[in-house]
Amino acid sequence: MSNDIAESIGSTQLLAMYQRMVLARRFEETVNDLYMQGRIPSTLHLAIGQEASAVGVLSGLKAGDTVFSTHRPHAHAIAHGVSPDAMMAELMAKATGTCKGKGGSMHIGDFRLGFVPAIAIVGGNIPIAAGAALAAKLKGSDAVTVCFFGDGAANEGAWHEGLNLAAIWDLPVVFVCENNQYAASTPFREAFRIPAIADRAAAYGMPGVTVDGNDVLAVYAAAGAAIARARRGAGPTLLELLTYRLCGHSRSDPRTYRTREEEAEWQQRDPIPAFAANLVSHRFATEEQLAEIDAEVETILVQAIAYAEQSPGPALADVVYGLYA
Amino acid sequence: MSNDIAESIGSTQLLAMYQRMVLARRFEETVNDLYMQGRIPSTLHLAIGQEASAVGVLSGLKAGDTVFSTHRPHAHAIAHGVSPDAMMAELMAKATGTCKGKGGSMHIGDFRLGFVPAIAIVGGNIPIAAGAALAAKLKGSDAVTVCFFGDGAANEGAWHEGLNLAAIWDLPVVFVCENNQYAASTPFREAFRIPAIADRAAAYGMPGVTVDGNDVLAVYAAAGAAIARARRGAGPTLLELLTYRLCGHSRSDPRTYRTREEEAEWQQRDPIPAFAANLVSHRFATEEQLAEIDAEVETILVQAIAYAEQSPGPALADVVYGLYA
Amino acid sequence: MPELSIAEALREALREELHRDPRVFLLGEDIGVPGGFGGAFTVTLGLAEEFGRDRVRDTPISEAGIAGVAIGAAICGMRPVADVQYSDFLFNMMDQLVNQAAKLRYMSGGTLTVPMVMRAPVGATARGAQHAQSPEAFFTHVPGLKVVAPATAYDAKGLLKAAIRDDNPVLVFEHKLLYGSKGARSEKGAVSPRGEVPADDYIVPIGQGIVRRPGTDVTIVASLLMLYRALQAAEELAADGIDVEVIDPRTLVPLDTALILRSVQKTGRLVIVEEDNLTNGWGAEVAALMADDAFVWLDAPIKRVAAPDTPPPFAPILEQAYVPSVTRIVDTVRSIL
Amino acid sequence: MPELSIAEALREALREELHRDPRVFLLGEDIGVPGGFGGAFTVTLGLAEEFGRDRVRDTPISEAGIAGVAIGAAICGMRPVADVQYSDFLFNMMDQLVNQAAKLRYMSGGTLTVPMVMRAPVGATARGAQHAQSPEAFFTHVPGLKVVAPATAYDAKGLLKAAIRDDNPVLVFEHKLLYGSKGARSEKGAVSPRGEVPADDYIVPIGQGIVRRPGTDVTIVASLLMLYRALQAAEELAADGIDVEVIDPRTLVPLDTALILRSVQKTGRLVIVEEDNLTNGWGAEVAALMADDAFVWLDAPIKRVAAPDTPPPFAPILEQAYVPSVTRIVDTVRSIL
Ligand SMILES: Cc1ncc(C[n+]2csc(CCOP(=O)(O)OP(=O)(O)O)c2C)c(N)n1
Ligand SMILES: Cc1ncc(C[n+]2csc(CCOP(=O)(O)OP(=O)(O)O)c2C)c(N)n1
Ligand SMILES: [Mg+2]
Ligand SMILES: [Mg+2]
Repeated sequence: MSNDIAESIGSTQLLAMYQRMVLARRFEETVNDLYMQGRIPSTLHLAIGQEASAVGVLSGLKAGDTVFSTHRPHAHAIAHGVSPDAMMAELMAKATGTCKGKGGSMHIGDFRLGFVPAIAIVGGNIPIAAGAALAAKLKGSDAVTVCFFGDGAANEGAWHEGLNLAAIWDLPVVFVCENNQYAASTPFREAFRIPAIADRAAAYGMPGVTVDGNDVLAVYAAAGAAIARARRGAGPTLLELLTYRLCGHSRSDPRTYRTREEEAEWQQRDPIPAFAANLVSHRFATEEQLAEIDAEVETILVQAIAYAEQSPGPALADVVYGLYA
Repeated sequence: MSNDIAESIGSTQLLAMYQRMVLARRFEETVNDLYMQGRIPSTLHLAIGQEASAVGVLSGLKAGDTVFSTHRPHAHAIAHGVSPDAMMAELMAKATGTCKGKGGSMHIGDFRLGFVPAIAIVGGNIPIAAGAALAAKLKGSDAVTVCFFGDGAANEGAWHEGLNLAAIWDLPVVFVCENNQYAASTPFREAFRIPAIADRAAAYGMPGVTVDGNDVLAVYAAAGAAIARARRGAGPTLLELLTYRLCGHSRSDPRTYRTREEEAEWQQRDPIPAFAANLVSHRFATEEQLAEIDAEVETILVQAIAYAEQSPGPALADVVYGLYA
Repeated sequence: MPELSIAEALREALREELHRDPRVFLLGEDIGVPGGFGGAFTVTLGLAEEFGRDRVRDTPISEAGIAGVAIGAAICGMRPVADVQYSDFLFNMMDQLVNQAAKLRYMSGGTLTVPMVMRAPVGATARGAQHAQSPEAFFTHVPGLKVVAPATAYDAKGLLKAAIRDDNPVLVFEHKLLYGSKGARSEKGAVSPRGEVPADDYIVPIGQGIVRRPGTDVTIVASLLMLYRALQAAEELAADGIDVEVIDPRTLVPLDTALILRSVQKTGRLVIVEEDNLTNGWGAEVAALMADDAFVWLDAPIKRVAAPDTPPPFAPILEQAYVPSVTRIVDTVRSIL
Repeated sequence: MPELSIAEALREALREELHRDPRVFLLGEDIGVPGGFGGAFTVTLGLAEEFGRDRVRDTPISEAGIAGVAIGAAICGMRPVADVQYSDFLFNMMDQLVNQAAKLRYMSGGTLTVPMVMRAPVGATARGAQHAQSPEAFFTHVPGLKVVAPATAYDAKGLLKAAIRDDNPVLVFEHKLLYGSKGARSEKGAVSPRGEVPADDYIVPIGQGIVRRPGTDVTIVASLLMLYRALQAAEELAADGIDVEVIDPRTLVPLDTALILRSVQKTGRLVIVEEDNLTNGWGAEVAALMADDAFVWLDAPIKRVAAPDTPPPFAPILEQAYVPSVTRIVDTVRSIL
């Protein structure tokens, strides 16, 4: 752990970051259980193992900033402070969900917090994020837009168009590639002929940075620099976070396209125990404090499930409601 | 003029190249006149000033290769040996045209010669060219695909997707960017934050080369290397040819978005007189030989006009014919 | 009141809205370059000089980017008006329009709005297969979008203003032969209606059709260029004592179904004219609606006049055979009398 | 004869065509990765192992690229079969399909052919707005494409083979709830018909509909999942002595208009059921055709049963209200008796 960064963040926020990481992890493990029990319908794309990237990036934002996510949005939403109650309700298709039950897992969001309902068309969020950043610029605000996407998204046409527009207009946006080595079953090396996605930034005249996406402080630092750059009007950054999902692509994925050895290697790099150990060894927190947070997270989840289960489902008439403004 | 290249090409082909350049130029000047006289309908995108790139690239192909063009296809087609008669007939909307009058200026082509009817959706030809190259590869042939596009096309999503596919599959295709400094009225520097489009090749792990597109021999050499690379199975190249259209974007363009000084500068770099002077000064040709070619070109054009004008128009019933195979 | 062409009326609408509302801005290819075209059809000419290139923003050739930027800016409080050089290029931004612009509000549980406008010129003008389509029907099938198609200068200004003020994504289809382009930009077959356009602020509400010519024998529904052909056909038929009612829907989504229904109740006969391919055009929807709602009043088969099911051909002679003509409309009306 | 699911029947068609014709190859996202999924719905499972990864070719997430590559390979003599994970992503390749694949032959004066197949799963399965559409109607409006929609295992194999051998671009729409997915991949509400499928070579000709249930009182036209709901509705109505004829068009372009017309001539009543949004669905075209051709035989208004004009909602309870149900079909039929 780079102690300088940790010092600059300070115990209170470090613990808040730890809390969000654990909450994201446990939220997803919990919804996975609920899914297996048939209490959540549809499918789920979990980000287990990728919490450091979500929390590291989003901890550097401030009110008024805008966040774009993907088909794998739970960790982003938790990291950004979206209500676990409303998220759980959405997953359970309740009227009290973040999208009133109209969105589901792939469209989780809370626009009051600047978290745009997640966009599940791979790459589709990229030019929209550029547009959000343009709005800030045109309004003369210093708001920053952060846009998450996976390695797979970087081969979509919309990605190319969006990055170029952001570059030529110096838009205040940070493009965050969570390179978890696979797009569904497709290995990164089969879809790219280059060693790092950040290398593509040069094609737009934009800085590109690759960092260890499982080191929450490294992420925080790199994202912080990119966010600051955007906020001061110096333009966009392409930030590549190397990470790994410690779970299947979606609910029906037996993960037979990758080796158990590879998974075990990455399991060793699980960002949460690593962060916990470092917090303790560098005395930013005690074991007891962390245990307390862990316990608190369980309470939040029990509450979220209760909230969601007690919530009413949408009324049938809601089908045709909420389309046009 | 790099004498080595010229030597390796030899007088006969050098003169053939000169002929194609002059024919392309005079063909376009002629159709422009016909257009002004109302003898050609629709609109025209002329490539006057860009002949060195068309001829330099296409002189390096062999039978069985495939060519993709754009909304500005006349020079490419002439350079590839498409019949001026059939081209003129197409422009005049005759049944004997390259597309039987169904295509028009923007879709000129002759697939029997491997020249795919030009695709006028900017960037739309790129992934299709990758597919043509994939066909060659799957068939085990050594055919090469050449795909032309303008600077503006490099900001289309399809461009990005097509280049990446060609790169990861080592496809035998040469992507030729005719960077004529403008996309319609939009200056290159407003649409890109990078000095050269060839720099984008690195984003795909593909070689990128920028050359003087008005020097037909430099083009020939660079394209030849890229074609050879493709033919031996080593994969695609992004070739950027710096050039300039010495005419408007289309018929109704007053060119007020650029300065007369800039135009004058480029006029001085007109590829045809430069090539002619060099051919003579290096004794690959005599003034008389060139004059003979110039005269021959006029005959070809007179003949093309006559052919086109004497050709019948399409029958009304043709509207519904030729859609499904 | 000044007489304006449609291009001028559109420009006036943009200018007034840019003045009125700082959230409004324009974006598109070649719309504001100094010394440039003012868009492919001059609609934005002079606006960059007046409002600056930040608010009249040239883009690279990146249609998905243009649409995406419009969506993102719209949800974050701006009112973008995007210019598509030819409506054929809408297909390059189709995901952004169909999956994003139209759905973001609904799928977020109504928690955001997407107030954006996409202006797109339609119509065949001897440009061949990729620059001549009239793709309105691809968008009438997309819930969440609104679709307007102004055929007069008055409507052009009023509908564009209404579109800009609407809190939903609105596609404005404009016809190349109605703009009133002049000189080097003029096109064969142009109709270029000029009309009185109030210099002050007004809107034409989205969703209201209009009877362009009252009649009692047959109802014709037609928009854009086809409206003028239908009116001409009505004149020819009037000479034979056939009294045609011509309806301009002006808005295709939401469609003024009530207006069409009232007309068909009166005439008992319906002909729909559209410039695009017959199969699954928006005319099919009008026919389907009336084959249900107006069934008891119908005295004759519902007829559609449309382009045949092929791409637009280049040759002017073929294009003329392709785009519905006055003669075809007249003959079709006669066939159901 | 072996009984197969639709996924198995499609796989058999692909396998046989890959064997038969060296020009055939498959491409798409996640279709051949070793240890992978065999496409989102297992259709290509095992084929990469059998035919190699050159002919069962995984692509990056690049839909325009996939379509473009298919087109380019097709015009140069190959027979690509592309896999679209969800039909919602067809919008990402719309320019390639509408402006290129469908038009290249016509605009070149018929000098080339584009023999390619695009397979795309449709249908709502609680995935929300961007993974649940049934976008057939966007493509029935594109001259130059053919559109098929097999609802049985027999048709799936036969139509896919016909599509691969066709010299034109063919879109094959498959329904997620008809594949026969099992285990972790099974979905609530799946119908998963199994059926006898000849182990040897046969095709189902493109353009031929079929009467799935003969009847005399009302004609229902329905495809894919809606076919099964229509058949169930017919059973319910039969209990009340109402004799419904159910037609499965199987091909939407070219549509077997004659078959539908003959049926309506007999029954005088027509109901069209489709899963997608009402406005400008392909059902509108069927209605419009019959409101013209069958006018004199019609005894009642033509009715359409379709999804309301909104994006697909996520909540299963809303989705059930959204997708046409057996009850809605029954009620609609009763309303015109
Ligand atoms: C345009 C589009 N194509 C395909 C898909 C189907 N799909 C959903 S997630 C996914 C893989 C995405 O990979 P990546 O971008 O690396 O993100 P990750 O899933 O690894 O987080 C695919 C192919 C989609 N949703 N959108
Ligand atoms: C997808 C698409 N967008 C826009 C256009 C309209 N258009 C035709 S040519 C052109 C400029 C192209 O510039 P460039 O690629 O540099 O080629 P050049 O015209 O300079 O040869 C534009 C914008 C188009 N044909 N296709
Ligand atoms: Mg990934
Ligand atoms: Mg250019």
